[in-house]
Order: sequence, then C-alpha cells, then structure tokens
Amino acid sequence: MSAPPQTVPAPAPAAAPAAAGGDAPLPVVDQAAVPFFEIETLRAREFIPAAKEALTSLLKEKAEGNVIRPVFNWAGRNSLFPLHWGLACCAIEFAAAFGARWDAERFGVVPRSSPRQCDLLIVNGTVTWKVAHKLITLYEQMPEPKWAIAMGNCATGGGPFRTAYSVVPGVDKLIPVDVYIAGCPPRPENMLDGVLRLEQLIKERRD
Amino acid sequence: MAPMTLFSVADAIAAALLGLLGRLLPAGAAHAVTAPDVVLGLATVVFAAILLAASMLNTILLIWYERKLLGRFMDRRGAMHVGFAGLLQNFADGLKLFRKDTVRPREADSLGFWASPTAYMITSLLIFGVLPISTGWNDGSLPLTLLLALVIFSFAPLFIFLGAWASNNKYSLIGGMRSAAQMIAYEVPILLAVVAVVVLSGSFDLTTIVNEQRNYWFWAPLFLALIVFVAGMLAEMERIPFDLPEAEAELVEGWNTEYGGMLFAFFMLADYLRALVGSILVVLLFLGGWTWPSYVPSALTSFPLAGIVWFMVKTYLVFGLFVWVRAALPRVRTDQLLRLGWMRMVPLALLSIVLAAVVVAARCLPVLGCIPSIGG
Amino acid sequence: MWINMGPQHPMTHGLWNLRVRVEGEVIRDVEPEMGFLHRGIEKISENRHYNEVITLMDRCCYVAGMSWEQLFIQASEQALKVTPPARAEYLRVLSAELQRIASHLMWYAAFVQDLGLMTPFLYGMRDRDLVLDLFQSYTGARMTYEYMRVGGVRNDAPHGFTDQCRKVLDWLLARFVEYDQLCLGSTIFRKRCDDLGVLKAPEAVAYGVTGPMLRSAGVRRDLRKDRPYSVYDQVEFDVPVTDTADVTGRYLVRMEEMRQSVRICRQCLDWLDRNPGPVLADHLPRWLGAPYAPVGREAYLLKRNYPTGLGFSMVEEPHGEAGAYVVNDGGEHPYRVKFRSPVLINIWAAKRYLPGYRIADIPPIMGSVDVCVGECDR
Amino acid sequence: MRGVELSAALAARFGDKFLGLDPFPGLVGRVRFDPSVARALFEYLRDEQGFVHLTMVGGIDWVDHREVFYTLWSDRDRTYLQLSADLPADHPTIASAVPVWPGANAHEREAWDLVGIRFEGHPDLRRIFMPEGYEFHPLLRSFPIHEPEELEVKARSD
Repeated sequence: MSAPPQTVPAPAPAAAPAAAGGDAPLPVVDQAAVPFFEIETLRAREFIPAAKEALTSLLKEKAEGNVIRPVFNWAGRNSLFPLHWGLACCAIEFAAAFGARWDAERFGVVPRSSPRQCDLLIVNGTVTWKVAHKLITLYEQMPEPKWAIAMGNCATGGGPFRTAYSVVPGVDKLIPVDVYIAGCPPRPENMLDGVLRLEQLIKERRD
Repeated sequence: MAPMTLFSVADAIAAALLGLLGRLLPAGAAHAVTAPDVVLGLATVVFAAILLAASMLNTILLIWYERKLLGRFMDRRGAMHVGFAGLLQNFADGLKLFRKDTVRPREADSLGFWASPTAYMITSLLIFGVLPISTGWNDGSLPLTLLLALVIFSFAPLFIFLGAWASNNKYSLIGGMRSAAQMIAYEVPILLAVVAVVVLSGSFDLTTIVNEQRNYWFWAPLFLALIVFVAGMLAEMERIPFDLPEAEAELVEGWNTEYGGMLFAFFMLADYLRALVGSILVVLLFLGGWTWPSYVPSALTSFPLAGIVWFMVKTYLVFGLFVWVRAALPRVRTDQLLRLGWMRMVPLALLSIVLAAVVVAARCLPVLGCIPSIGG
Repeated sequence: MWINMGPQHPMTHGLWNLRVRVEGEVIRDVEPEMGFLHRGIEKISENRHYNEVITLMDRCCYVAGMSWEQLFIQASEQALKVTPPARAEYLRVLSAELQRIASHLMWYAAFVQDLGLMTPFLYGMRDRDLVLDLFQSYTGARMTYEYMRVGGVRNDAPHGFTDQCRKVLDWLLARFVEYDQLCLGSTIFRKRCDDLGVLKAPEAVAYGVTGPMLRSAGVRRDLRKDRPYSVYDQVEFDVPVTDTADVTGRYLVRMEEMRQSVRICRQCLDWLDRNPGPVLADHLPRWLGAPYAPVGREAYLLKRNYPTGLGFSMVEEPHGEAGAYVVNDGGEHPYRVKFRSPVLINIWAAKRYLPGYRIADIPPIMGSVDVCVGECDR
Repeated sequence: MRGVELSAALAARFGDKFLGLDPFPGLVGRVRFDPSVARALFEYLRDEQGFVHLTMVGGIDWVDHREVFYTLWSDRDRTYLQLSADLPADHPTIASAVPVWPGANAHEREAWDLVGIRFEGHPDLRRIFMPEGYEFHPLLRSFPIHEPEELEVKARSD
C-alpha cells in the first residue's frame, strides 16, 4: 500500500468474483502507516481493535509499571495468609508466634485453614514420606501467587531425623521453597523474621 | 422546604454534571442531555455509586475496628504495621485477594460456584438502598422499607447453600446445610420481634419508626424483643456463638472452604456488610436511630451532619457489642442452636408482641399513661 | 458418608487423620489413621549414645520435653546402673512439673480454640510463654532443652531462679481462676461439654487409657503416687479425680493438676534453696559424656567393665503414662529402645468414645484427649 | 515376695511352658513363657492375678530370634509385670492379646509394622506408621541406617 487511504478503498478488481460469492475480504489497512488522529476514517470494525491496542499499550507502558504492579505488590506482601497446618515441633512455635507476645497479625499474617485462601505454606516440621504427597497436594491447591517457607532444620534438611528411613531430607525436594529458617525449632521472632524477609523478596521481585 | 434526601443530593450532582456537559456540546445536543429522564437516570447511578462507596468504606472500616477490638480483648494489638495503626491492612487484603488466582475445583458446578458469591454480595449491598441513615435519607416514598430490608436480608441462605452445594466438598455441604437450617430457624423470631416494634410504632417504614422514638427509645418497653432480635441477628450474621456454618474447628472453613481469591473476598465482604446491616437495624429499631436523648447538651447535637455522626457512633457501639460477644463466648452446637431458636426465642418474641400491645393500650388510656405519648 | 478429618485439619493439632463415618451429623464409626509423623526415633536411638538420644526425646514430645527426657534418663540409668545425686532429682521433678503446667496450658489453649473460644487461646499461650521463659533461664531453650543427662542434669539453676519461679507460679495461680471463669462460668461451655465423650472406667481400663482421661473416669491412678519414681515420695500433692468421665471432667482434672503441680514446684524450690550440692554423679562410665565412642584398646577395656542390663521406666507424663524400655547389651549405643506413648492409646480408644455424638462434638472431645502427635508416632 | 508367689502359681498352672521369672528392679519380675500358651497366660493373668491393664507390647530383633515383650499393670498390687517370649526369626508368630485387652490393638499393629511380629487373631493387622505397601520392617537389625547423601551417591553410582 503506497499511500494512507483517505476513504474506504474500493475492492480490488481481482476480489470481485469472491465478493459475488458472499465472502468479500476486508480491505487491507496497514495500521502502522495510519496516524492515530485519522482513526475516524477507519471502519468501525477496525476501530475497536485499534483503540484496544492503543489503550493497552498506554496502560502497559505507563500504568502497569508505575501504578498497578507496585500497588498489587504492596498488597501481596502485606497480607500473607499462611496455611494453618501444624506438622511437628515448629508448629508449637508457629502457634506461639500468633500468641499475645509476638502477635503475627501485626504484619497482616493471619492463618487460614483452607489452602484455597492462603498465599504462604509454612512447612513447620518434619515431613515424612507418608505425608509428602499430601503436602504437595496442599501446595498445589493454593492459588497463585504463592510462596513457601521451610521453617526449622527438619523442613530445611531433615534436621536431627535426617538419617531416619521415613523422613524427607529437606522439603525442597518436594516443593519450591522461598525462605529457609534455621533453628530447631526457630523461635517465634525468628519465624516472623522469615516472613518479613519473604516480604522483602516479594518487594524486590521484578516479574 | 423539602427535606434534603440522599437522592436529591444525587439528583443535584447529576444535574450539575449534565449541565457542565451541556455547555460543551452544541445547543441541540445539550437540550437532549439535560432532559429530566436523562438526569433521573444519571441521578440513580450516582445514588448507587454513593451508597456503594459509603457501605464498602464502612465495611472495611468495620473489619479494621473488629480486628483492633478483638486484639485488645485478647491482650495483643491486632494489625499495626500496614498504614497508620493498620488502617490499610484490609485494603491490602482486598487487593491481594483481587489479584489472586480464582480456582474452581474440577468437579464443582460452574454456574453455582461463580453465581453464589456474586449474588450474595449483590443482595447484601441491595439492603443499603432502603436503610435510612439520617433524617431525610429517603423521603418516605417507599412505605415498607423495614419489610423490604428483612426480605432481602433473608435471601442469603439460598446463595450460601447454592455455593456450598456447587463446591462439591463435604465440609462445604455440611456448612451450607447448617447455614440454611440456622437462618431459616432464626428468621421467625426476628420477624416476630420486628412485629413488636411495628405494633408499637404503627409503621413498616424505618424513618417513621425512628421518628416515633423521639420521646423514648424502644429498647425500654421492648427489652425482650431486643434480646431476641440481637440473638437472631448474631445467628443470621453467623458470628461466634452461632458461627456453626463456618465452625473452624470441625468444618475447615465451612461453606467457603473451596472459595479463594476474589470470590472469597466477596463472601467475606458480604458477611461484614450483613454485620453492618444487622447493627444498623438494631440501632434503627431499638436505639432511636439518629435521635439522641433529651439530656444531651445541644452543642453536641447541633453541628452539621449530627444525625449521621450519632447514628454511626451507635452502630459502631452495637457492633462492638457483637465483637465482645465473639471474644467471650464459645460456639454452640447445631441441635442446641435450633432448639434455642424454636423453643426459646419464638415464645419470647411472642411475649414481646403482647408487651408491645399492652404498651400501646396503656398509651390510649389516659389513666395509665405513665409513658409519654407520642407527638403530644 | 465418610469424612477425612486430617491430616490438614484445624481439629487435629498435629499430623493425623480421623476418618469419620457420619449419618447426617451423627458419628457412626471412626477410624484413626496415624504415622504421618513417624520419624523413626527408636531406630535412630539404636545408633546413638545415650546422651545423644536426649536430643530426640525433646522432639519426640514437643510439648512435654522434660517429662520425656526424665523417662528416657530413668530407664537408661537403670540399664547402665547409675545413680544421680539428690539435687539433680529435685531439679528433674521441678522441671517435669513446670513442663506439666506448660503442657496443660498448651492443651488449654488448643482445647478452648476447638470450642470457638478465641480469647482464652491467647491467654493460655501468653501464660505458657512465662513458664517457657523460666526454662529458658536455666536450659537456654524454649522447647528443646537437652537438660537432663545420664547421672544428673546438665547444669544447676542460675542465681535468683527460685525467686523468679515463685513469682511466676503465684501469677499463674491467679490466672487459673480467670480460666475457670471463662470456661466453667459460661453456660454454653457447660452445655457443650457436660456428658460429652463419655468413657467409663471399665472401658477406659480395658482400652489402656491413662492420664487425665482415666482419672476423670474416677480411677485414682497416678504413677507419681502409686509407684513413686524420682523424689515424688518426698513431696506432698493430691491426685485430682472426677467421676463424670466426660469432657468437663477432663477439664477439671487438668486444671486441678496444674494447681497441684504448682504445689510440688514450691516444695522443690524450698528444698533447692536449702540444699546446695552437685547436680551430676561423680562416677559415670567414662564415655557417657564423650561425643564419639572411644576407639581401640580403650574401648575394649571400657566395654569389658561395662554393665549390661535392662531398663524400664514409666513416667506420669502430662498426657498420660509414658514408658520406656531400654536394652543395654554393653555397647555404647542402646541395643533397643521402645517407648510407650499414652497419646496413641488414648486416640485409639476413640472408637469407643466418639460414636453417637455429632460432628460438632469431635473437636472438643479430641481436644480433651490432648493430642501430641510427635510422641504418638515417634 | 509377690514374684515368688506368682512364680509358684504360674509353674503350677502352666508347667514347663512357664520358663521362669527373672528379677527385674522395680517390677514384679520378668516372666518368660512359651508362645504356645500366650492366650491362656494372658487370660489367667488378667482374670486371676488382676493385671487388668496392658501397658506396652514391643518386639526386639536378636538376629537369631525375635523377642516379644508385654508389660502389664495391676491395679490391685500397684505394680508392673513384664512378660517375654522368644519367637523364631523365620516365623515370628504369637497369639494376639486384643481379645483379652482391647487396648493391645495399636500396640500390636506397631510391633508388626516395625519389628515384623505377626499376631494371630488380631482383627486388623495392618501397618500403622509406615505407608501401606512398604516392604520392610525398619526396626530389624538388618535394616541399615544411612545418611541421605550416602543414598544419593549410591543411587547415582548404580
């Protein structure tokens, strides 16, 4: 196409037999060559995709990077709901972190019992092979975006039970883990520190 | 001068907006734009938007209020670090849930699964259209607002049960069945308690009911009805002594076990919307709405929007009572709950109707007229 | 309809699965499924030194670590023929009783949460933290202490510990009153818990149920009285018993046990104030404290003079009667260690005490059992 | 004292199937018996000697044979008694104690799971701790214990 079309171009002669067959091809418009302000010259069927593209490109470049992403990132990192699941010793300290002295709810960390409503799987204890597939199921039941914390030595690498025949030596063999917390068991403030480090990780995320 | 209602405010805003638009357009188009029908249509939209914004904002504030209050009851501090004193915590929760993936279990029924939270949310919001918050909130052109509010309020078990059934989860199903049984059982005492109020005030219109309370609030003569109504509302709102449908200990999350993301946020918000409606109804029916006792110095009552402020203070105090109950009481069992509803609450409500009738009769007899009559 | 309650369920307080067959909301049959936390502690113990097993004991029952340390240490001392000094025994009893208070507070928190009571859960956790602070002051850890040793305890209590301990005990006694007001004072609590989960004495004995569950059924059995180990015969306390055999009875028994534990602790503190002394036995087999087994000729010599024997110990643990059976064949590791877990048996009797009640009753009933899956699955 | 009486009573009742009563500090003693009389011995001890409570059941793998031991508690005498029987390693079978003490159910499932002792007459002898379909009895001496890295190295070299 040599020049920008000022009017609707007539169908090319070669296309006439096809038009008689009721299957007229749309006139081809090189949209890259059309200036934005000449949009009313296009037909209505082409207006919608053009406008959509213009809007999305505007949003993508300006709003998404500067507004939408930071806002949702802020929301996501400030309201991490862990799954209410106690595995072993660390579960007691996990519970203590929600007690009166440490009060994890200060940071918006509220345990939920249903994996569908959780963002965070805190593996607080020894994982055995018998419970491994249930752990994976729970992790998969959580909707995206989701994170996992391996709390304590057992979840990190088997801990004192790593030589046992029934223990998974490290939960990262089963699910992707974002933050590891050392300790046997970690103290509640240690666990909260892990959660805050995860928040930092989410903040620095670029995707 | 006609009382300024919320709708007249919306009308004025719509007219102003359209007038502005009309000035930009050619004359013929401006005439079309400022036609009364168009103004009325835009006014309705503006009205709905104001209501939506106000109710949602209040609900989110209510959740924050509950979290802080519960924290204090429990010797801790509640949300603190997101925003000033955790005020932005609920916004963060909401935005996060908005962004989250919404998973529908494979075996779940698609239509029911999506429709029920939406319908639950919509019906809960709809009630705010008929609740007067202050004098002249609506102008009395709708005479049966109380009835309408209660009817919309009682739609909920239908949608809860629909969602629970559609989830295809055993916990959800049991929770949904409990919810339906509980709400139906407590509809009756609530309505009977409301009948007592209606007998005393002689009207189904909430504005009239509040205006009838200018001289004395209804909680004094109708104390029994107040107890029945509050207990019934606790059951309808599914708050803690009666929160069996979402009993965390036995049914994981109750009927919203399978819901996550935005649909769960809808359920959660609608729950608190209903809690707000419940508190507002208690204030309207028994605590004198936007009126204040006569001994309150006029400095406290004469500032602009005093009615709304007083109303919200009362509402939040009533909701604080609900939170207190939540912090202090354990959960009852299904059969105990139903027995309480049918065997205790219904007779009490009936008794309160009789009491209301006695009060009305006493008002008619000048000899026994110890209670000041209404309207001189 | 079969319902799986677990392994991820708020009711379980750990990793186990309760399969329930219900008709409507009424329970017809239950089937506990265990083993999700089976960590092979008995097998690991066979490959460790006696003092290294203590590490596992803390993790075995993570809410009552001290009691399980005491259990294993007593069995090992019997197998190895070692006698600890008296001060160590008093410190052990003090630790075990403080542990009983901490464990019962943990139980209280979990139990009331099952009933929907939110506030007492936090109160229980808050007061438990005070007891854990005491532990921290002389063992250095909140939950996993590794405090007891074969032949005594690791270290003495620090200066000023007894006064601080008395203060905490006074505070706790005042709090117990509040707990009772929050629970027994509530009509809903009584309505929900009375005549719930009834397990009468003959069935309880037949099923081997022990601890507060058995005492709530009217059987006055407490190993601390019946078969006094350590220095329990030198302290005064009562064994609380009720005959209702229901959830309220278990609640009452546990609350009273906490008060009795405070009484025992005070007597131990008085004794500790009066009697300073060593806390570790002088004549220990040489390698007991060694991180690695001696090698070569020394090992052979030690082995020759080393006693063989069997050790058997039963301890009244917060959950019930825990037992340990240690076989010492003269090696540096125990040949076989077998533990008896009270919780496993108490859960197993659910087939008797759950059917007939409703789904809503499962959390309070199982809460009143006081489940600790760590010791149950080992 | 009690041990002497019990020893005499058991010898009179079970003859040469009763193999002796060893002293055990803190307990009545340790009764060794032939596994063929297990059921009769349990009933006798419960009904006539007052050992109403079964405390624990466990097994020991002595490589050449396996031992099964029971601990009983008597409410009457406030004391424990231990029973012990040797079973052949290739066919470790003994009568179940569940009909006598219902509480033995979980104990015996545990002993079957971990040590591989088969209890005849047990209503539901399945694994309790290890998952269904697990092939080994982990507390046998022939079951090795590894560092996880060793296993990985081994798997890689295989």
